[in-house]
Amino acid sequence: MRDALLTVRDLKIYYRTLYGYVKAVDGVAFELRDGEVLGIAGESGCGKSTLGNGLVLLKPPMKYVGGEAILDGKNIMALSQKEIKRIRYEKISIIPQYAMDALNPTKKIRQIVDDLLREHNSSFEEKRELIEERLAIVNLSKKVLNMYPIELSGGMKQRLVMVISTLMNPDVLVADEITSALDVSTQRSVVQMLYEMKEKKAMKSIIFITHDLAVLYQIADRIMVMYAGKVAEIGPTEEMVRNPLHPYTKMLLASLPKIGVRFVNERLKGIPGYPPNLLNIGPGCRFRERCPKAFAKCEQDPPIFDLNGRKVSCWLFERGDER
Amino acid sequence: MRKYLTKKAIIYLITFFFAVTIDWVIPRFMPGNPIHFLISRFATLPEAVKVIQSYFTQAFGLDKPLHEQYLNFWRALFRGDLGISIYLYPQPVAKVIARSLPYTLIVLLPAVLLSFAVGNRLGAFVAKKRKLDNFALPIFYTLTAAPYFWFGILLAWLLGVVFRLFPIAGAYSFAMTPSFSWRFIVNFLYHWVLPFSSLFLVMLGGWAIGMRNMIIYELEANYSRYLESLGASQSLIRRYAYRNAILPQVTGLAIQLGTVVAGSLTTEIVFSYPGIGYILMQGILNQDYFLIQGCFLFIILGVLIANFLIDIFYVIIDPRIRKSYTGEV
Amino acid sequence: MTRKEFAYFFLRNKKVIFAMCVLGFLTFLAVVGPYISPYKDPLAFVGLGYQPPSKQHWLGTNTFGQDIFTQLVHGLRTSLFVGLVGGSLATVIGLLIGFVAGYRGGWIDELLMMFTNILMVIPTLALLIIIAAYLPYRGIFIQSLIIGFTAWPWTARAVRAQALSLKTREFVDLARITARRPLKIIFGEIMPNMMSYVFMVFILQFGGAILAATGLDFIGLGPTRGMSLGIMLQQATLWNAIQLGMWWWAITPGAVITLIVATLYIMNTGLDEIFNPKLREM
Amino acid sequence: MSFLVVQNLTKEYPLGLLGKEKLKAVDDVSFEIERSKIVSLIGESGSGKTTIGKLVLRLLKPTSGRIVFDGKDVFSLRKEELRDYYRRVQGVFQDPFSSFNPIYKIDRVFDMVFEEFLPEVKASERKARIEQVLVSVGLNPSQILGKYPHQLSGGQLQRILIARILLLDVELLVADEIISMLDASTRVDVLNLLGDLKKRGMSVIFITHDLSLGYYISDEALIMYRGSIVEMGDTEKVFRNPVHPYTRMLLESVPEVGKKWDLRERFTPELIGGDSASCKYYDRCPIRERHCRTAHLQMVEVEENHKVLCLKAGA
Repeated sequence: MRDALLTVRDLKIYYRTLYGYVKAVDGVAFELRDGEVLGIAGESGCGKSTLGNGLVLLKPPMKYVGGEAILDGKNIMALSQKEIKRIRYEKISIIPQYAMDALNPTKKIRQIVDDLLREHNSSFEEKRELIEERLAIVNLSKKVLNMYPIELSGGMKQRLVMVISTLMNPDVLVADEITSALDVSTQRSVVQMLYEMKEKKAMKSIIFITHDLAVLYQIADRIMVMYAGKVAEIGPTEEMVRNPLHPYTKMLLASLPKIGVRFVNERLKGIPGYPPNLLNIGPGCRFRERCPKAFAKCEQDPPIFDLNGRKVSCWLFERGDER
Repeated sequence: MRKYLTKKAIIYLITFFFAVTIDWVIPRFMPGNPIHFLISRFATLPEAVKVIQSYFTQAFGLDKPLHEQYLNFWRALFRGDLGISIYLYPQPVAKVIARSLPYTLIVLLPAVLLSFAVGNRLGAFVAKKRKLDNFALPIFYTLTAAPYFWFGILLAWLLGVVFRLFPIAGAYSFAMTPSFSWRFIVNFLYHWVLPFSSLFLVMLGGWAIGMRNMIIYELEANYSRYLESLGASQSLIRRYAYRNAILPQVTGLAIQLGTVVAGSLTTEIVFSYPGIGYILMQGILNQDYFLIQGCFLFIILGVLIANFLIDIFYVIIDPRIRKSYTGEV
Repeated sequence: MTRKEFAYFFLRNKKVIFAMCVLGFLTFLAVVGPYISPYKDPLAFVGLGYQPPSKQHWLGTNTFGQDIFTQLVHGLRTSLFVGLVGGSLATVIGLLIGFVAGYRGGWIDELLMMFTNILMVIPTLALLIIIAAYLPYRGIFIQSLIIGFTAWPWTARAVRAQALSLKTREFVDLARITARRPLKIIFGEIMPNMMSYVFMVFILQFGGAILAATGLDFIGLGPTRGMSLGIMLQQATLWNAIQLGMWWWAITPGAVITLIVATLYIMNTGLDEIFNPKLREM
Repeated sequence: MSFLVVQNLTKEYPLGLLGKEKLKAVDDVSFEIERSKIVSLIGESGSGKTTIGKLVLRLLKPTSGRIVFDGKDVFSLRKEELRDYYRRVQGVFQDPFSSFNPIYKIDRVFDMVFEEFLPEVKASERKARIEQVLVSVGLNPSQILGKYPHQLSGGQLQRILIARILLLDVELLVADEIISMLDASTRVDVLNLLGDLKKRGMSVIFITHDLSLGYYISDEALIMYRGSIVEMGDTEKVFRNPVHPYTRMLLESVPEVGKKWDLRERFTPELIGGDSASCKYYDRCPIRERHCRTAHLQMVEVEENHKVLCLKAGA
């Protein structure tokens, strides 16, 4: 079992609002192993982006409430400004959801890269070959370096950000919804490029965040399904897809349209009801209103049960296997 | 990029044409036809009646058909002949204005440039901490809200009358004659301080507030967040944000120019500083319409040229315009 | 942003509350002032000249022995009037031209915007000087009109940007496929969304109009009859008030103008914070 | 006879300063729609599918071509004829939150329908009908009515817009990416609603970029690329036996649970070149030949109710 690069225990990140706390990430625990791609899936509002961004950059209105995230032996949630600056980019980096709009419009690409690298006492010259090599992977010509962001298409800017974010070969790379805004054809090429960069050691392991389980199936080694700020289930991709445990994962997989399934012959079923409002939310399993198998015990918070490596947070699995 | 500038140039030419037309139209078509009113009133003064009478008809060319009057007006304009000043008869208006132009520029230009530089730095600095922001903002608001000339009066009273630090009238003391001697220059600067600082402070407030809002906006932008996510220092992030926040301030400078010029004119009156504002005031008091119209044209011309220079400067510093012509008119 | 939320933030925003109090007091002063002042006519010679503020003359007298407080309250009334009329006129014109340019688009937009940019570049004061200089009789209503007609350009630009963004919103398309007549769409769907923005623009125009009027009055092109804060300043400068130490004649009117305009700006920022949360968290 | 016929529809937008260059958003598109059929318009961004939807709803004017509804050209309809057209042809848009005017309660979309189309219906009757249609789309009227748009979820808002359609006896619904903003769990239920509408005799133009959704719900599919239809026909045939290289490439890039991509092999379809060639897919096409650049293209019938715009299709 490869050792864990990043260990997260009972992490709590809330949003401060005028009406109280929105418990976006409420006691999440998982491990990211060396060289692994961990997919985080879940509907909008389940806390996956808050978790991803929270690990890298915690800014108001996000508030670190509790728990820890151990990277390189240190809890990166509680580090001083100076220390966290060193960790960011060198140890943990991010390809943000807003990647197409993440480059300063009034600076040449070369200038942005140079300024960024100087912040970590490196420079554009020092990493020139690496940059050119990585640009080739993402199918961008060297000429891009002398251009301004405004001269590039959205897709090109995103691929450029993929290169820039991994120039320091971070241990952990957070990829936050990098495929959602893309067309089908570019989606596959971006996933393939990310895979190739990992093969070429641009980063050790990846946290790949998306709502699209089908994309996760292609690239993730393990998948963590989140629901309403908590972990529902974590497990290897193949097993998760063939034999989902948590009722929510089951229903989510069942609701995915696939080429080959047609309305006329087989009617897919969605999940009735709506995710709960996380403002000052109380105890108990947060899926209980929508869960067909909910019973009395679900009123209390379900712990995360460990079934030989597969983790599931549901009272049905209190005694090892499903009741 | 060239397209952007030519389009701007066309706009300014049309604006100048529009302004000159207003300048020509207003005296002729205002209610109560002020020209006849003028002629009848001056006609009563026995000595000057003949000269002014013929001068007016000739100047306004009232006998000729309208379109001809209009063309003459333009021809005279290109010859630089803005007519003869009544108040400083027989000096031509163009000469009177030319003599007072340097005084206006000596106060106006440094005030605009310095207040722009200092104001923006201050605005960016204040946006750093909330405590600073709450303290400095009301001051900036008061500064930018104050009428230019009133702030001049306030400074003249405080620094001139109460503390007697600076003279509060004229560009140099009466005993002096303008020359490049050291003594004259010191005296000149001594008189220059109050008009300059009143303009400088009022403008400063405006730039500071503008920058404070702009930089908050830029610091919230995605590229700032991305830099911070990759461990960039606050100074780098602020440098980028400041660079982008200054751009709209430059366009703001172009738009503000009109009010800024107006402000300097009124401030000159407070200090009886012999610039264009002062002679414009004299023109109004003495109903010297030619002088008024001359000043009007000079001000418009000045503002248009300044605007065009700022546009050129803006294209140089903002690559977004240079790289793809999407600039709004 | 429901009404309830708006009220919630409105009542907690220090800037807006402060502004409302100050403006309320000044309007009260303008309305009641002339009645509570012992002297009725601002131009009447009611005492000895050069008197500093005292019990009889709350703000002292000027060179001619006219009561400064009476002049101030009458002047305040004029300035608020010009601000209101000039400001609302500029806002209405800017709203119309900006909206038509934004909503219609095409060559109309091109033409109107060119016209707006031309007027924007010309210094309004210079324009006002030319117009006012030739007006034989100048009342404060006429002054408000000419200020209103020359101050609308930047409102038009702001409103045009708003109209452009609202026009493409899908609820406008939904209204169009419900066979709503264009006028109903404009006033039923688009305009209400702009009201909060237009009110904020009006506040700035109100302040701008007062400053413009004061400028005009100061260079001698103010109303030929009646009293305004600008005229007080003009006379104070003409008669060397500060050289003779009469600060109460030269400083107070300007201070009142600055107070009005500064409060309006502060209110505008407060409203901006309410409507656009990014600034609120600053 | 199909009740909506689109003939050689073209829509161009001027580009650049003086609008010399032209962007062909929709380029000579023709298709027909029969009663109670769901036709899906599938294409990536910039393929012109949304523009066609807006043209059918008369929100845009075409540069050339006609849309014939019930024998009449839609763009020649005036006042009362247009009102009648909108009584029978309606639309639902992509962003539920932008489809509701934020300062009014959601009830207003219903009131507008009654005011414009059914003024004769009395107030009491209106409330009953509104509650009835809300229930039929799976919503609880008491939780919905009287609320502001930002107090409801995307899924609820989209269902309200579909309920609004049910107040009228709409024959053709243009659904433009109506589920792309919804979560997986509510997405399928809204799709099923469209299926139910079809059963009640309504036709639907389902506009989407997601092939599996198009496959799931539609009877016929039109694959669009940069303004033109490159492949059209019965959904089963188009998806089971794709002929046009673009359709094939799309089907290969759709991620599917249970079907793994080979990530080792490079996949770089994206090099958008100029469209000087007569076949727009020329610069990305793996099976292109020289004459594809110049020869004139038209639809080739590959099999019954399955046509392709490709010179090599016939071979």
